[in-house]
Amino acid sequence: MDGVFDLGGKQGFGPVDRAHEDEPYHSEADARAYALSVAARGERAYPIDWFRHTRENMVPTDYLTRPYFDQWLQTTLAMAIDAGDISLDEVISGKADALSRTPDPMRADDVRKALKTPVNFEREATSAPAFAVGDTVRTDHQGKPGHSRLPAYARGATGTVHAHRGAHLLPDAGAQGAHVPEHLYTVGFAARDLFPEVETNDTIYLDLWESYFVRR
Amino acid sequence: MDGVFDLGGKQGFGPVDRAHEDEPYHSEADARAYALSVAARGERAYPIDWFRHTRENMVPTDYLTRPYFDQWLQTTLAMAIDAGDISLDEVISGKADALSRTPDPMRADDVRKALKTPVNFEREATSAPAFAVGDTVRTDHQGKPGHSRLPAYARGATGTVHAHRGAHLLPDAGAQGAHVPEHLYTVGFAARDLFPEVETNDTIYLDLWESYFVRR
Amino acid sequence: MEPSYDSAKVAEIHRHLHSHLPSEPALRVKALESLLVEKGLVDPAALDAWIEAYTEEIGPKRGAMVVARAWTDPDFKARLLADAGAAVDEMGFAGQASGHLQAVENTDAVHNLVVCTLCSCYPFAILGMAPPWYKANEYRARAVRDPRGVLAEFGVALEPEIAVRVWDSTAELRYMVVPQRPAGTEGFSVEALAALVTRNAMIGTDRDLAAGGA
Amino acid sequence: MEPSYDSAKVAEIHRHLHSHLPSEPALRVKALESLLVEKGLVDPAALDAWIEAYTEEIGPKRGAMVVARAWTDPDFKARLLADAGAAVDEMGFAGQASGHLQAVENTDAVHNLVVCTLCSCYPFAILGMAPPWYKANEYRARAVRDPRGVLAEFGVALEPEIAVRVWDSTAELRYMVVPQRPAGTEGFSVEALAALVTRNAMIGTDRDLAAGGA
Repeated sequence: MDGVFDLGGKQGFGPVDRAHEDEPYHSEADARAYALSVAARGERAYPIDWFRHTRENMVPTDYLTRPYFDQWLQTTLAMAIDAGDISLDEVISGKADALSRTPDPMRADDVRKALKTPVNFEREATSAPAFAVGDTVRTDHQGKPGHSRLPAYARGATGTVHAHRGAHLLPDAGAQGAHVPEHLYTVGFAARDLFPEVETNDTIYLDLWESYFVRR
Repeated sequence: MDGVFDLGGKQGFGPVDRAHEDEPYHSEADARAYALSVAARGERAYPIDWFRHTRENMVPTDYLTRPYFDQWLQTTLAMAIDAGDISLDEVISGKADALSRTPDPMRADDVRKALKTPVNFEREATSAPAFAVGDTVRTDHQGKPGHSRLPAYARGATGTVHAHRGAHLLPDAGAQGAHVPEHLYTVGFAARDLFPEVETNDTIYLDLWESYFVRR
Repeated sequence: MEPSYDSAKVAEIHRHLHSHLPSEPALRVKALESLLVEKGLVDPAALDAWIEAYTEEIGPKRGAMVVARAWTDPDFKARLLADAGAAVDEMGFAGQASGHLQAVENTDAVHNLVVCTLCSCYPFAILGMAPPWYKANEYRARAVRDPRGVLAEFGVALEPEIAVRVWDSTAELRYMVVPQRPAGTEGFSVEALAALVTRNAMIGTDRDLAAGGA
Repeated sequence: MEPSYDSAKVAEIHRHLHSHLPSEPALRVKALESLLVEKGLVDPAALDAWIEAYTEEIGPKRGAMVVARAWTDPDFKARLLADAGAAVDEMGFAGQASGHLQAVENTDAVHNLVVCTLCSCYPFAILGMAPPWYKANEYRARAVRDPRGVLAEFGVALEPEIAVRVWDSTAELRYMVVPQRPAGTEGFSVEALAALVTRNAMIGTDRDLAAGGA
């Protein structure tokens, strides 16, 4: 999917604003929005890739202007409405339909457990890796129709495999509810091969799945 | 330049809103913003490409949210400040410095003349055209550092020359104050070669300058 | 004075304007009008001339006259399709953005749609002010990627066999669509025919014109 | 119930939410909290647990402890650079987004900078909540294209000979930078060293740590 969320390399943005950088939350509303978003997502069937893709489908100007956790909260809400866990009417009216209470939210103990439990996205490979460290690879010149993780700035670009990370769940499939392991590589691109005005020898590293490359 | 203004093919945008479609201006403010913008630009040294590029350099969220002619007006103002025709202090304070009045604005007669006078951007070619009608051409996979007219959705793409339009002023140079004629072609691209989900046989035509293509 | 041609400089000016100008468009334009007039950068009479031109004189009726003449005068149609800028000049309609006009013709097998994805280029001299939707993010983003979806929203249901040609005007070339003459209009005068031609048909978001008028 | 996995459907839901929810963030979150609690989708005690975890327990002090240990324990450093997820687990810091952690080391010749251009992926378990600038459009847009310009805004003036490596975390791999140990800290305790490590140094927007503390 191509959209305004794909911000890497986009020009016209001004200085970085460092306000509130030393507080975990920059406002009480920010903290509540974060907590609501993660508590409502909890153990439910809202996979991370579907969460990211649902956020990508937000009204573009909302994506670029609304506070970060406010966007998370709206995204969680959109997923809950989509899955039928709450209705749009309930959200608009602000009144829960008493006949349809959701029985089993995440509890404080579940939170404490989640906070100590890293999620593992590596899976057993179902094929041999097509590329090895040191190989030259070229990315596809276009994006994918749905959720995907090849930023526009690195399309049609040539880089070098820096590391093979084993097979990881492909986000493109995850955003469609499927679990598909695919080889994941960290690829280094010369910055001057990505951006026409660059004159340094700097390198940009991206973690990219095998299907994002053109077979040579 | 890569920026939010390059909207072609970006996803996540909703239905087209047809409000006010049958009125020349959708509000009095809209009409005044238009007129102020073109009247202040007038005969002055604000070339069209510099105008477009100055608009592209607007705060990205302003670009996506502010009314169209309001953007023109802000762009004209930014060009006037840049050229020293008015100062930022004057704009912020709302008070003109009496000592620096600009003597010669566009008059109503100039407007009536401009409204009957098409501008010609064709110039004598300084080289033979590299491509002919029917040729297969491939566009550069990246944009240019400054103002340019190869949209992101058509980069690294292969198309067919539909027409050679002669040599026209290159916008990339125009936005830097230079007048450089370059061969201009209308190129047809199969929609399915531009966007991964397309299944139709539709064609997208773009007017592209010779330097936007990779020599094969 | 001369522009700097410095992107970073104008970007910074824009950030200042973003912070300091009134956010509300009507307040903003009012404040700037007073200032620009006081400064001598604009003449109030010129403002009125610009607004009136596109309110009273220049508008899609011009394009409709061009189309109606093309329907009734095969020689003119040939000239229009070969060099639309010269053809509209012939009719006295030369003006803003008509210098490199291209006319593209709908047929039973082809539908044309015009957009400008990089800004909002439009043939002002023959169609007047562009409708707000033409300048909107939604149309600019979607017309090239999902032209049939956009057309459906405008009530144009295209059969799959009809090829869509989208013209994204990235140069100073501007495009107008010559729609098909509706059946049942044999013997209509040029004026009566022109009354059937909608502005949207000349952009391509309308297709089947009605003999009874739009 | 199950997600539809239908992009167009969630996009339409977002448009409804855009139109119907209060625009002001504080009002919006208040309205939604009441509703989600009433509906039984969230437990108020779980909300408090989430907020407190990142206020009290989890934060950049964890990452600083990891860095300080790496400075003083060569075996740990080797394990950290080989498998940072396992190394932080060893210290009891495994948690959100630490499963595929990668540690990248600054040297005299190399400076590392971390960004996520597609969303805002961040190693929560060892750095806590990401600072607002890390999630902002400006940083996401500019860190890959103009890393030296961004670093200069953070007060890091890099000589041209120092190579910049930007890590754009597009997968579930998360990155932390291991900054260089400052001179003059020989004999410092691990705790004293950890107090010198800034959060920004572990993202890469800080480079030269001071022996006297940040």
